[in-house]
Amino acid sequence: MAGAGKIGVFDDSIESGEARISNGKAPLSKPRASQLASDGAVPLIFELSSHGRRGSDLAAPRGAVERAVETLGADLCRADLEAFPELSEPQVMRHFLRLSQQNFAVALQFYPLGSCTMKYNPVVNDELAGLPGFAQLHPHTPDRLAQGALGLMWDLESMLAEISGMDAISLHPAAGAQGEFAGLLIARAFHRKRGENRHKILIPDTAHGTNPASCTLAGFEVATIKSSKRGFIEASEIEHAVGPDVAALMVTNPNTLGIFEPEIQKIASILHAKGALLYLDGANFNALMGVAKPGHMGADIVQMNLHKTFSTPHGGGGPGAGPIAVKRDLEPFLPSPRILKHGDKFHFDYDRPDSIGKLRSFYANFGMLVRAYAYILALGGNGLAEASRLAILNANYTRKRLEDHFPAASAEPMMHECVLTHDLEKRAGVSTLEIAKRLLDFGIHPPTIYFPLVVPGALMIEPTESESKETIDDFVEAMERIYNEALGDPQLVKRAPNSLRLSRVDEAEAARRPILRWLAVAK
Amino acid sequence: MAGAGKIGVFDDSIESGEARISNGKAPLSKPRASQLASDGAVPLIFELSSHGRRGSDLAAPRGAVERAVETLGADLCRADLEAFPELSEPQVMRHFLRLSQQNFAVALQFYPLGSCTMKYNPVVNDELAGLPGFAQLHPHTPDRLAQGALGLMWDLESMLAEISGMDAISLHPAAGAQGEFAGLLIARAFHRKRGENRHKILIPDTAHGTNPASCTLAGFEVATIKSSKRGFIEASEIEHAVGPDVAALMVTNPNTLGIFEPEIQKIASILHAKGALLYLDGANFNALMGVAKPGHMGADIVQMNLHKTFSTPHGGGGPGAGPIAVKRDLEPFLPSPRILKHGDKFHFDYDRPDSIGKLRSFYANFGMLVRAYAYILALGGNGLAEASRLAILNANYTRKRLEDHFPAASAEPMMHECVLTHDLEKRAGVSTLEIAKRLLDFGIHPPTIYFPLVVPGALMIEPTESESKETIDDFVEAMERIYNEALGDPQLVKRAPNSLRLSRVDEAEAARRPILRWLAVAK
Amino acid sequence: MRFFPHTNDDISSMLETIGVDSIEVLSAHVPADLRATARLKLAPGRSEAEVAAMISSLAQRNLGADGFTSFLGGGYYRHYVPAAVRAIASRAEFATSYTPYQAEASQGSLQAIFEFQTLICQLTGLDVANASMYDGASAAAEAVLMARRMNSKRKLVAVSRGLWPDYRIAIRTYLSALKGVEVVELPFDPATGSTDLGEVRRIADKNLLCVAAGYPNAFGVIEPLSQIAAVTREAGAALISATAEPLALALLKAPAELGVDVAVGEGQSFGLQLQYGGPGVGFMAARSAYLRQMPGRLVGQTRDRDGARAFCLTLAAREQHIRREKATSNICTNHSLCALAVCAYLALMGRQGLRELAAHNLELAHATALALGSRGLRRRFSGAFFNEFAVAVKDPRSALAAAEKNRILAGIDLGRDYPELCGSLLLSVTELNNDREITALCDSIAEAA
Amino acid sequence: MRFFPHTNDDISSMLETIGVDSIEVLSAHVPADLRATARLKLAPGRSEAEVAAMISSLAQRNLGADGFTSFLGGGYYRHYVPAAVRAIASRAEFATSYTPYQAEASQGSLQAIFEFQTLICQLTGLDVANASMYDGASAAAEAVLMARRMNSKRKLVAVSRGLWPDYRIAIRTYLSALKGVEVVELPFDPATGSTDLGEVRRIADKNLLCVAAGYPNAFGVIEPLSQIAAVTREAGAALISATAEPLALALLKAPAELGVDVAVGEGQSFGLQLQYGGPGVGFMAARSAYLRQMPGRLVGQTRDRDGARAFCLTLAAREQHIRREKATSNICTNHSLCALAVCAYLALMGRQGLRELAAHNLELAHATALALGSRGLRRRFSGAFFNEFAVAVKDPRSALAAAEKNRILAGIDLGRDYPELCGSLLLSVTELNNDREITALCDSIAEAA
Ligand SMILES: Cc1ncc(COP(=O)(O)O)c(C=O)c1O
Ligand SMILES: Cc1ncc(COP(=O)(O)O)c(C=O)c1O
Repeated sequence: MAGAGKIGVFDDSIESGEARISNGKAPLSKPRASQLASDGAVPLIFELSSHGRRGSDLAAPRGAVERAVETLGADLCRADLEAFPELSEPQVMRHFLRLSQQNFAVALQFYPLGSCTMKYNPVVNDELAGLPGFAQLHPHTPDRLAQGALGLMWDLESMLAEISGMDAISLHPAAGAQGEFAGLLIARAFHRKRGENRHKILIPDTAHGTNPASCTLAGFEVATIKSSKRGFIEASEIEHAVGPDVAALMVTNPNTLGIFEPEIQKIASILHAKGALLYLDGANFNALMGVAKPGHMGADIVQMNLHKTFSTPHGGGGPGAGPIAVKRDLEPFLPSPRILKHGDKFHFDYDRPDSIGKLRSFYANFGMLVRAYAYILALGGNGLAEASRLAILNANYTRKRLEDHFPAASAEPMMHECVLTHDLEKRAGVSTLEIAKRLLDFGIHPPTIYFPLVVPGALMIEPTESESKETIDDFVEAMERIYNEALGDPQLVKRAPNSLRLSRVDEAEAARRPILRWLAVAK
Repeated sequence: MAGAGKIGVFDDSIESGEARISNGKAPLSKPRASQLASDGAVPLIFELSSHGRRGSDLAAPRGAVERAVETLGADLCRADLEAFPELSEPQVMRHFLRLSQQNFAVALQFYPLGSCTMKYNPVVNDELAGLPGFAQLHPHTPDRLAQGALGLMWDLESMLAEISGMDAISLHPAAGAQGEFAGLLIARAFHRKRGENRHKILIPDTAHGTNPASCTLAGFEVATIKSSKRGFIEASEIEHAVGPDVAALMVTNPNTLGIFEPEIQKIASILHAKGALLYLDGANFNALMGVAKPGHMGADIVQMNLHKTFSTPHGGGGPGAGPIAVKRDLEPFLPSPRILKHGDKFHFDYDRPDSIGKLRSFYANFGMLVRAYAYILALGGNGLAEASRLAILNANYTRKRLEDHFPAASAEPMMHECVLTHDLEKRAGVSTLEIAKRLLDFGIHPPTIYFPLVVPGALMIEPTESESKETIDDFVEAMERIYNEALGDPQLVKRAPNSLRLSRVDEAEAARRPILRWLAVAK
Repeated sequence: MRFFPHTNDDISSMLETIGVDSIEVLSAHVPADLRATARLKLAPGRSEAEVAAMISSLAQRNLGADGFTSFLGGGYYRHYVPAAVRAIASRAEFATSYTPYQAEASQGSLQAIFEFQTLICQLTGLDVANASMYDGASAAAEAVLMARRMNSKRKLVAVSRGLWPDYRIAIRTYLSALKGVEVVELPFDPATGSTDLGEVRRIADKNLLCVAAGYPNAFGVIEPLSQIAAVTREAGAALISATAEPLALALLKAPAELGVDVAVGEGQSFGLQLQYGGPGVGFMAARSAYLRQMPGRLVGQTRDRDGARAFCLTLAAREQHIRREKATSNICTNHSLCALAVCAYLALMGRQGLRELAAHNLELAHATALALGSRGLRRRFSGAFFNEFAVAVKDPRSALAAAEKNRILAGIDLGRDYPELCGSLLLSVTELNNDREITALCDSIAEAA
Repeated sequence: MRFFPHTNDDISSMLETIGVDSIEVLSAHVPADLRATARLKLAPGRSEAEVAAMISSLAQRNLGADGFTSFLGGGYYRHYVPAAVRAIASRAEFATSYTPYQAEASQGSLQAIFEFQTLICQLTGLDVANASMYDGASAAAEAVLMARRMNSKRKLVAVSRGLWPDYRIAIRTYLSALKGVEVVELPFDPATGSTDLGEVRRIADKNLLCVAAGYPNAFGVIEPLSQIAAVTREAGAALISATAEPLALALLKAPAELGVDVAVGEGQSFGLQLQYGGPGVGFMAARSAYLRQMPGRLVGQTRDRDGARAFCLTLAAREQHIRREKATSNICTNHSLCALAVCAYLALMGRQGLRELAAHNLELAHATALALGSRGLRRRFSGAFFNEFAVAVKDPRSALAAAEKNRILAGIDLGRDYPELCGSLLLSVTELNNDREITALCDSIAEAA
């Protein structure tokens, strides 16, 4: 129940055993784990546990546990699942439903988290992924009996190839970062195959953290390329930086400033001329559909984040899917297996001698693929292009409306997101973090902050095409109001959030004295 | 998002066009329909509407509307669906999801609404009712092709017969009140068939409002029976009241005070001896399973509310289902059709010359029947009896724990619910309604209040078996705290709720100047 | 048992607090003979997996819309239900709350119903709509009762024979106990399929309480309501329209425009699954004069103490829990969640979408009628129709059987409920049917005929 | 398009504000040749009904668990998923949020993950668990990388051949780019099916970084981890256990008890559908010494400014968005929602239920092994097993084909991945199998063999 405030609530200070005074009202006499607290505080499942409760009834014959222990022998067996939760089903449901209401989410709130493409997730896609023919399909099912799933994936690969302008796709990677890793291993294998030992990857200073981290994992050294003052990479810089030790340039386009790399084609030519590859991080694909294809830009390798552009829900942090797309000459190195079509039949092909191998079990995060496929079918070619057009419109409108208070970090045109900055730190000692927290009071999830690193106090705003003009107008008004508050009443901003169940969470304390699991308190 | 308070929120005073000052913070400059308000205020779909938006794409060929109008002729057709909402799908989802968080519900809150049996509703039952074989089954499907559905209903009828101790069941009525109506028409038809014209129904003063209302609808006069001071009907009273004009006594057992009618069998004998029937309102069946069967009490007619005892979700007010159970000699009068079994095949039998007819389309609220059936299968005979046992335990525990502050309305034993009263009106001028509103601040849905009418300031509490001891203890503590608040700080109670998005809603104003629909405001 | 949170320790300590030894003591006052015979002879409890398996196997013994091509209508209509409607209606906050007595804690349900009431007013053109009835048939019966409360001296209720059989029976059943009211059936014009206007005129006098007719009616025919209204208005009687396929209202003139006083109907078409006939949802709208005689709940807009817009149940003085035997109706639990689903469906379809969907239905149905015509099978009635119509066939049974062999449910044999219409099939064609199915249908029937 | 809220008026007025004539102008700086060739040659958009029909028909072209009886395991296990788990994991608030960077607005996800971390610690007996990995195989690979960070001078990674092929390949792939690390495979004892202890001893020296073994392993055999641990401890190497069927941990000794340093595995068994292999969820737990080398996210408990308990992401200094090329891992998006589903599943199963379920699985699997034995089909290995085991058959292909004719998927031909094990089938038996199915399975295989 939203809107529940702090008056008359049950106290939630179970763990400390100390009664806490909430808003001047007397706390309960004996603090305990309550599933009622009107302010939304939720005890841990362990605190709700009581010995002998159960949330499941099983058809297991009586005495099965004792017999099992006898079968295996006591020295293989544990005595108990000590301190494991014991709740009834109604309590479990209430627990998680109450917890759910403690989240902001794009289905309910504006969530312009830059670089994350928090667009609308059609619920029908979840339903379709849950069809028994998919949900109950075992990964070891013979290909013959999984033609629908194989066909769907084959079709999705073709669509992604068309969208990206690339030649071959593997749906294998579990997320964008795993796609990057796969892509970099492919680059490595490619050069190796040609007898070259290139150990360096060029990465612009605006890159997402996963890019350098993936390079390390793939055994490369990272050489950072400084973006120009205008916010993009200059071909001259690359010309200069590419040597025979450079395996690839890894670039996000549009980059994390929201800027389309204007010299990308020239850069690709330079790289190719020097035997290096162009890796394009496709996490920002939401700007590109119907606008420009990475394949045409000269990209050799692209990973695509289906949980961004292709609308699979973000799940509080995942799961996603990060298909990898390559040009023809890199195809042999794709993860194994690949899906092949013979006549109208599909099968997995494991005969891939040059493949980099596998990064995970089985083929792919199939459940997410069904959703992305449904999304592409629903929008079609025209709809995908329209999505990018409207995403670009929304970002540019936001940028324009906010320019007086929060100017863009670069004067360049921006695409589907805009990176803004501000002078409030200087003028009022109010930080970007505090602005972000204050946005929560307006019911808005903050943008990505302090990223890209090259922009001081960055606010990276990606409204996506799913949001209405009205919502953006509201957001603009909130931002303007915060700007004025920061000047007039900075404490209001600095102590934000003021209206959620929790006040500012002490992250420093969490790191200083890590408590990473619940532990039973001696009673 | 729960816990959102009132600071920094968007203003919601759209309709008045006037900016409202919320908690001392400046409102937005131009109030408008915002889907962001952090306090949970939600504009109407009509206010979110904008011309040309759509939330559905249809395969309808272009120009279909114009052609349809031409086909039918303009004078049969309307020009438009003026002022009908125009929203995109993301907006519709956000609208209803945000609205949902404005509700208390038993899945999330303690909801001891007396007489309503707000027990846990297993989600699996909703899933099962949604299976394509049920959800997409058309009511005109030939019996031959609907054997699963017919078999399920036949089985459910047998189970309800066993549970109630009655001989024959019809699942036809849509809710308890329609079941009452059906039952009374059956009583009427029964007497008619025997050539008797009995036009009176005896109803105790504790009866639920639907009882007398159903009597009127069924053409009967209501004669009210006064309950004894102890809170039940005395056989002597009935002896006295039953004349040749009395068709039946309509009694709820346990009655609405939670008291098992101790003389019910004697009363049944008296009625039967005088040619009258015993109608038992089975809305309180949650007390009876494994404890006593209405059929054995002498009941001739019983309606059972599947949305109470048998756990079909209440849906914010419905739908429910109100099967009607009768003794053998009343069977011919049941609604038509009935389900018959021949060999292992089921069919609808329409050859029911004495039937009272139909009260609704088709046979029954089948979707609810699937849920009730799943519930009965899950609990089994032992589980149903345990449900009643624990419901009785919870109610008696609640009564006992509260007795010092909120004494029971009667000294008699109570079953699955307890009716309490209090002296706060007298001692502090605090009403039952105000206590109820204050409970909301504790995250608790109030009990039924001011019912039964015979108890001044009644609080009718039905915890159901789904609630834990801990939850009841929390409830007790909240009630005690409110009691003390009422004496110490009565304004705190009288101005409640203090912590929800809305303060006390002005119901008098709603009735004085009814606004029952949205109307477009001239722009 | 997984639904019960009580541990043995909980039970002991609770019993101790109460001061009894066992739970049985708490019901020991129930007569011993009743207790002794109360054991439930039902199978023991089952795991969720077992229950799911049992019920799934029953579901598989029916024919969902999947297995067969269907042209069944007759009061319940096959339409695509967007997933968003299900997602919304299955929100636990909506599904597991009850009647919103406590307004402050029920704004979600209340506002949705306020929106539903508005949508029904918009579709019908009438002034006020209630929060829902059980279904179309009981709503029709309640409408007649309401008309009677408005005009209790009149005795004659005229029900068009072109109303669905279930609606006519429900009206008769609801009225069966009321003294002095007579229900007569208005015949339909055998050529057009609409209510016989001459007959309406014939019975229209000071004794006429109301006329109830379908819009479209049970044969899919669009009744010329304005002509009936002219007669009822003249006679001072009420005109009640009943609509089982409210999608038609997206294209057809609103009942109010045609002179209807009370419009009722079934909302199932708007986002509710077929579910073998229930739960659907009844709607009822009326001119404002009827407001205080309306059955059922009404949600009104008001303010909280601080002036914020709020919604609450209102005008409860009409209802059973206040008025008891003098209430306008006995309805208590209604079909709120279904009304909420309808609201979500209509919000998604929207102003343009709903009209396009209606037009698409009409176009498909008319194409079907044409295709049957070209195979020599003629429409039974000449009246204008929306997405449902009757076709004359020699032997309906063998036509149905032939179609069933091709896995087609070709329609309803009208002769079952209308002996005078034996030799007619009632077909409903919706957006769930495509050209291929329509051709297959026509071929199957034509072959058999 | 139904997902786009923009009206034409909105677009015009937004363009006017921006000061451009058309949306195209906003991307006009993109090189013209790229724009000219960017058109997407895909079919036009479709209604929801069309998409649903297309995808449903693809789903029907697979074999869900419904149609067939299945004994497939091999890393992914068939278990009943309670409806409550689905209902919880599909809550829009959980499903449509992202990584909980803003703690105040993400307490729901954060607390659930904190509970998940605790449950994984309880199951494994280890001190600290992370917020999730992609899956079991990548978690195993990351565990080896973590072991290396702890002890970067050692070069030899020993992977039991009794680990699932995908796990072994993933480890090799993850390590393929790292200089100076050698991966060797530890053979299994052909009699018991568990890792060859002699071989472990043989390679155990100062160069040994870690040993990774399955628990149970890819043949269903319960590895004698404590014996391996004795060797690794002595050698100063780490022992990594990998568990693809974590249900076994409800009965078996916790890895930590046996001396395991890092326990990883696949959580799919705990409430996630099979989904043709993903998404599942990887888990990773370790001794506290590993804390600062853990990959992935960690949720910690803290307080808000007013002292109320709160949760937040913590120790982010390990992660890519802070440490970039020096991060412990490149993982960003993980499998949070799956971890939440696991948490809900385990909360429902509970302390007793999970053990009973495990015992039931074991009992069924052992009964199957016995029944096969009584038909002359012997287990391939003698090692103790939980719910999966290998059986020796003459011709696995014809055994599988015979079973398939009876609509049974009898298992996995081990010879495909282990040439040395040709003539063996791997069978997994769970609570979704019943006695009747087991008999049918045994009959089918015995007949063919
Ligand atoms: C630009 C960019 N690259 C890569 C990634 C990594 O993708 P994932 O989180 O799916 O691993 C992200 C998103 O997090 C991103 O924004
Ligand atoms: C005692 C009693 N009788 C009858 C009813 C009427 O049942 P329904 O609301 O299903 O029409 C109720 C509940 O509302 C009730 O509590």
